[in-house]
Amino acid sequence: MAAGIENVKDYAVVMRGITKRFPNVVANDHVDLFVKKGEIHAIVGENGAGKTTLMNQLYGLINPDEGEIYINGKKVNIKNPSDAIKNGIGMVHQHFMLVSNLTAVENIILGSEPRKGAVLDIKKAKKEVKELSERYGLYIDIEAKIEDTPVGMQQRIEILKTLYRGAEILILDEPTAVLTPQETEELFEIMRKLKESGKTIIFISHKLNEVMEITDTITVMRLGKVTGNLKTSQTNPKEIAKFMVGRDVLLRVEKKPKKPKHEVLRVENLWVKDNRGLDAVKGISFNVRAGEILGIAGVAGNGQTELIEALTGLRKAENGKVFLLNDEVTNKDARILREKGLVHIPEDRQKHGLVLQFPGYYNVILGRHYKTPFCIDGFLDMRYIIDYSKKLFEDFDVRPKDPKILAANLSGGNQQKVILAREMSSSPIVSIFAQPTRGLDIGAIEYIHKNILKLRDEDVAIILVSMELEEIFSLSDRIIVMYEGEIMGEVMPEETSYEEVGLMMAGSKLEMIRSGIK
Amino acid sequence: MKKRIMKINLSAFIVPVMSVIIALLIASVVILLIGKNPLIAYYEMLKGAFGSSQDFINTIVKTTPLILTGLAVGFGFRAGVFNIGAEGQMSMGALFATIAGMNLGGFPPYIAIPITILSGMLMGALWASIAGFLKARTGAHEVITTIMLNWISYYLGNYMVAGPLSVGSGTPKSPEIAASAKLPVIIKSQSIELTPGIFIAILMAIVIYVLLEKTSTGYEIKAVGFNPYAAEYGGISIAKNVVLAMAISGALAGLAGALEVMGLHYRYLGTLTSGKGFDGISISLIGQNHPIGIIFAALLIGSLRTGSNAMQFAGIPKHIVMIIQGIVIFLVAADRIVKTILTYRKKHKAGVEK
Amino acid sequence: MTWIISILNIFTNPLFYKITLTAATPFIFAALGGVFSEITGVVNIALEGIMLLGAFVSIVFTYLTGSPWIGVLMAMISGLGMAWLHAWASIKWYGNQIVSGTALILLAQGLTGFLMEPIFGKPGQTDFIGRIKDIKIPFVKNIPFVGEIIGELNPLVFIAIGLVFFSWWFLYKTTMGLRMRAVGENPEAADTLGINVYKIRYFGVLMSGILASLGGAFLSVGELGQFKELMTGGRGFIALAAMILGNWNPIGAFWACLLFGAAEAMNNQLQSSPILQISASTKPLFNMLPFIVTIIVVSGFIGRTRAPAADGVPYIKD
Amino acid sequence: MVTDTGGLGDKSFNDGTWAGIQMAVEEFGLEANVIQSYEQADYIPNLTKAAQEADVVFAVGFMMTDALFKVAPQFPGTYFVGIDITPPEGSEYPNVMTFTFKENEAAFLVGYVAAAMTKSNIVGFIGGIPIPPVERFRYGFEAGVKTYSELHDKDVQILKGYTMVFDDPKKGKDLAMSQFAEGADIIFHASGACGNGVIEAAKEKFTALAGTSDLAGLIDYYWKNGTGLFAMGVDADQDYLAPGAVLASAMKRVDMAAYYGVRDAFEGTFEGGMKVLGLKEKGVGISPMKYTKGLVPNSVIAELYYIINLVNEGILSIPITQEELDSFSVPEIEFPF
Ligand SMILES: Nc1ncnc2c1ncn2[C@@H]1O[C@H](COP(=O)(O)OP(=O)(O)OP(=O)(O)O)[C@@H](O)[C@H]1O
Ligand SMILES: Nc1ncnc2c1ncn2[C@@H]1O[C@H](COP(=O)(O)OP(=O)(O)OP(=O)(O)O)[C@@H](O)[C@H]1O
Ligand SMILES: [Mg+2]
Ligand SMILES: [Mg+2]
Repeated sequence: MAAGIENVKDYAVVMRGITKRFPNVVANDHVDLFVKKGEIHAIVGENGAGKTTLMNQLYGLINPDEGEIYINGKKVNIKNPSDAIKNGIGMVHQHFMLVSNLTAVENIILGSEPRKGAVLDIKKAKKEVKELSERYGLYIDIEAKIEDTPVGMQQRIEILKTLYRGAEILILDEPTAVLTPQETEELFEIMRKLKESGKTIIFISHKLNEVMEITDTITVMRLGKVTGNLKTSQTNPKEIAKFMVGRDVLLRVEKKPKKPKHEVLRVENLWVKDNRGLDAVKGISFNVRAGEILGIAGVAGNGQTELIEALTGLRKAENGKVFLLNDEVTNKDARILREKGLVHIPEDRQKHGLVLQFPGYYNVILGRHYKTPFCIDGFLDMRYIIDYSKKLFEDFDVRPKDPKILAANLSGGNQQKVILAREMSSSPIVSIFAQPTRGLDIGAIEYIHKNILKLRDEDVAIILVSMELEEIFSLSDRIIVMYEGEIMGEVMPEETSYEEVGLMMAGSKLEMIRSGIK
Repeated sequence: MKKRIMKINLSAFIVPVMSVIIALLIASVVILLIGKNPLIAYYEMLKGAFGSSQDFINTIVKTTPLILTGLAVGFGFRAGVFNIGAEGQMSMGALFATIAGMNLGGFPPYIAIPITILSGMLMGALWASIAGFLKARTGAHEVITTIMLNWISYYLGNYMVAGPLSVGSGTPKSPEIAASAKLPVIIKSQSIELTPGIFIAILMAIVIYVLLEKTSTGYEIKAVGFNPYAAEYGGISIAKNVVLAMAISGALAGLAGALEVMGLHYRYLGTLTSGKGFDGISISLIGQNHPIGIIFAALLIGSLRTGSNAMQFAGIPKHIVMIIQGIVIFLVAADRIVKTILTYRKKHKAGVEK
Repeated sequence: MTWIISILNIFTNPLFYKITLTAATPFIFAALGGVFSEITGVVNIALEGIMLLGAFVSIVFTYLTGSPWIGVLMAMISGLGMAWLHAWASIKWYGNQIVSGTALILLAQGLTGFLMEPIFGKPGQTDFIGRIKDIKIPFVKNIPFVGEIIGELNPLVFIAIGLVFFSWWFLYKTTMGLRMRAVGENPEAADTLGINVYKIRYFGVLMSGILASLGGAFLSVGELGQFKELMTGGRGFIALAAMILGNWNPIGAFWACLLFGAAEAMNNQLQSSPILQISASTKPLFNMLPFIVTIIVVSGFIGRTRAPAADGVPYIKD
Repeated sequence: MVTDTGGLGDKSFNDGTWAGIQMAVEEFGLEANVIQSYEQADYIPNLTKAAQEADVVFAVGFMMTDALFKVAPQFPGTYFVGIDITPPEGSEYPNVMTFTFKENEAAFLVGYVAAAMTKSNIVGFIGGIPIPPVERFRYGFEAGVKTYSELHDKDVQILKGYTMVFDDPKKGKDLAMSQFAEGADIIFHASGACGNGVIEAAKEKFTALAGTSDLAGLIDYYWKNGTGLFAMGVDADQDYLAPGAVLASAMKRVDMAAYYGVRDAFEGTFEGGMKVLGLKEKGVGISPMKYTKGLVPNSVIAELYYIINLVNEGILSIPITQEELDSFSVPEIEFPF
């Protein structure tokens, strides 16, 4: 650690003794960070360890209570993002900072617009952005509005935003959390290119294999403090995980052999349209049995979301049938499906999964709020609800354990646990998990994976939709792959490979792959 | 936990009270400028609002509809809809309560009164449901539709009393409602009468509180208001709850209209609402959308209004009260001016303790 | 049949379009004001109050100086003042924008009523103080149909139409406009790019004050030459609805205002039609026409409109 | 005096009553005070307050009818005067004197003038809310137009419209513009403050036509071209609001009524009951047409006086309801000149 102190000039970024206190927590406690010029530097740590907080201070979004920052050896005072931009710092935020009704190019130039007088010189802007995007291979549709742009492209737009401002130091806060493996690979290509052109990159991720693949050095944080400075070439995921969590972590879950039973859910020739009225699911059929995990792999935007919404009563199926224990439930509404034992851990936990302005105890009864024992003759039994939710918070290790806290004030991982607690405790028959571990730290992932397997062992039929191939492979008993609304093939995890599934995700049918035609 | 509740309530009171004090200070400058003595003016105002039993009754009579329109708007806010149409719903409620009340002469009060009340509530609910239905069905913004419905009810109401329903040669008014549909007078001082209307209003505040906090219906309405996506995911129908919320909101406004008819005017008049629906907006927000807070907010505005009439005897024009009311509400909007000072210390302390 | 003929008569009468324009003008000013404010994320329900004060102030200064244009200028300053109050409460102090707006309406109603006596020596309404003269456009005036519509109009009508296009250009073609739209949609994102969210919002709200006050000035010194208490008669709220109907876009709002103005003109023309045999007692019902038309349009044709995502949400930075 | 919600400054019955009271107060050396009402629900409290403080209480405006007859019996020692108020049928209150007006008689006169003066043979009527006083103005106006038309073989059409409000001048102006657009050249209004807009519309149109706005210019234009565009005022003498563009006003002398009220109370001759003031009592009438008299042919003026006489003598009765208007047939009037 002391290594850099004499020679701050070698470092693109030096943060020293950074302390930031929030009302309830010391988010950064005398944190030191040293990032060499031209390297890719990882910051890892559990949810809430203080990574984002640290970077927000580097970018001037919040100001430290104590500590100093040096950029390229010069002490700087970064009060706001403008200062950071002036110092050549660019940040891609954990939650994208894009204006959804503006176009890509408008988002990129916003705040540093080329102009003629007061007028926006949009021609020049487009030209500049095009050049920039070609130089780094960051291909985007510059005229498209963000709301019509897939996440992978949004990510590239975010990076272009920083490059457009001439950033030499790029902060990427969990950039891969929402990306598919392919997109992640593309991102890494770009990062390598940026590194070659001399840029410095700070990379935050919960995925240790990514950290191993792309970075040069690693800073590990835990509870607001730095617990380790590692050279990537001299460490391994197990060691990093231990620095992060303070104990040994299972990086791969133990899975009992499968014992699937009767068929629970059957989907026949299902057709679903997306928000724009285009066919998103095109005649899909499959089934799931009790005690089985069916993994659905696929690049985001290939109809998985629409499929799940149709299965859970949130979207109308245009055609086809869905059977639950041999009862037809096509286009039944969410309440009826829930009553029949279907539960759903939604993809977007804050939009669908929780009423953020409700306290925990209200959130854990969502969907069953009108039923005994929570509600008797239309009146909520508050005492019962609170006791019940306390127990649930205890059982599912939601932190803090107080169910009176608003859901909005829980961290992402704990929000996910609240949803999990609610859905798992309602004795499901079918359980649909959509991206259940997105953005969560390894400890939380471990916990959720264990619970999914526990459900399976309780003979629940499970559908798992995930973009993480690793997650799909380690949990699923069967895998189907979706591409442009169709199923490319069905495989057993032990009989296939990442390559094969990857090819299907890219649009090749299984028969074709196996028969050697690509 | 107990401590926290106390604190919250205290600060909820502090802001309006401070706002009133500041507003009175600012207004006193204005009063001085027209060469009057603000102390005398305020004394008259206070006396006018609470000085005698008659004044006090007047204040209560004025407060009653304000509680209900405040509840109406506040309930809408809790459900995520901005019901700017309480004015029209109140008017339609009054109109239909009148029509019912006119025709109930043959029935005893214990039948006539509830039916009249219910007709008012029902009509208010129906009128508001138009906006709720259009929002749920076509996505039409409720601010547009309720503003438009306000105007339609205005024209319809005035048309009715000038045309089909009009009686007498002088006044644009409907006939009186039947005696059995009038609310009984519980206190009478000369021609100033107090009816149980206020109790109905307070009762409704409690009913709304219970509905919102203790029932699954309230749970659903709030869930839809906060996050319609999550509500839908939880098997709660957005459309049904939007319509229901508008209907309940409208029923409250309609009740305000019905009570004005049954306890005060005994007939429909085109001008009967005179902005009370709009007052409901500020009252609900001063009362922090909380049914009990709304009662006090309504009392505040109600007493300012009664006081202002008396203040005219001290030669102060009625407009000064609108100015005072404007400043009070403005300061309640910008409540952080008061709150920041209070919470800044608290925050600081908490931060250090941790 | 007489109905069809008389409606056709109305549409072929150039004066119908002229009345449409003058009826729409106050809404146009105020709705543009609403757009400027809300596009940056601040709900401005105070339009009604700003208009009323604008109407009053422009008459006061016309009375004092004899020049209605000075009146208009002062009205704009008064609008700026009101808007500043709204901005101060809702941006600086994170106030509830709806409450602040309703407060300002009351304040405007109280102030204008209160100041009548001291300034004009009598309450209620002023005498005719004077108004802006209509302007004749030399050649246009002689074009048959068109000339009768726009050949001779109050200059404020032209200013209103000009401002529609200016606003569109400003919001969609300038850097400031881009920033305003960004701030109304995602203030955090704008903030991370070094844009001062507060300044932009102040600008939007202050502009809305200037614009809405012109709507008031149009009513008093533009159309009537006098002030009457509460003379805006709820037009600010209708403008608010027009802004939403127009999907928070200047051009959209313009069409919405024209629609409303046309429906109002239609109401007047139908009531005044010499060939329609309608008994006097049912004529009052025609006044509902603009409002019914609006409801039908919003629910039948327009449907869901989309507010700027951060509209009404104070931006709190810690 | 307690005003209705219109309040002082309405240039109508509130102002008129106040002026009458002032006149009496000065003459008899008394003191007067006014309470303006904020809304309908204020009437009872305000009248009660006033009764507690004053010897004579004025309730102004038909809106206060109910309130007045609720409060008055509580204060038998106080005199109440109701302006534009009709007592409930069959009631007797010895301490309440009410005044109403035969608006139809005043309107008849302006209707007669309008029909005489129109060149387009279309005249307009703009009402506020069609409440009885407004409608009485319309009945009289229509009858007046019809009478002149039949006596002089003119075919005059009447456009009728309502603003449905009393306090929105812009609405009045827009409606007037529509009537002008449909060919009317004289518009009579009974629409409170909306009428300001009607008058402004006439002024604007006439000014545009004549190319000048001053009185002399307008009159010159009329003489030269034989046409003009006019409004007709209501309640008070509104001719001065736009000299030359307001042809005449149908007046309602609330000030006289208020004056009588105070005088009777002061002199101890106060008598409860309803007083209906018409042409005969000089409670209503046509304005002296200070600016436009020169435009109206002498013959028309003479006929007007003859008609007033007929009304005063009870020979001519002017419709006061829709039914009377529908069955109104123009009497054979032989002018002696
Ligand atoms: N604005 C805030 N107010 C209060 N506490 C905050 C705020 N922002 C962050 N915190 C707290 O500071 C701590 C650090 O949060 P931070 O977001 O930096 O974690 P992180 O390491 O980025 O976690 P993750 O991996 O989940 O992104 C957390 O305990 C969080 O609850
Ligand atoms: N305004 C606030 N006031 C108090 N606490 C806050 C506030 N905003 C955030 N927090 C705290 O911040 C945390 C949530 O922040 P954040 O979503 O960054 O958590 P996280 O650990 O980073 O979760 P994620 O898994 O989504 O990355 C919670 O612990 C919450 O208590
Ligand atoms: Mg986080
Ligand atoms: Mg983070």
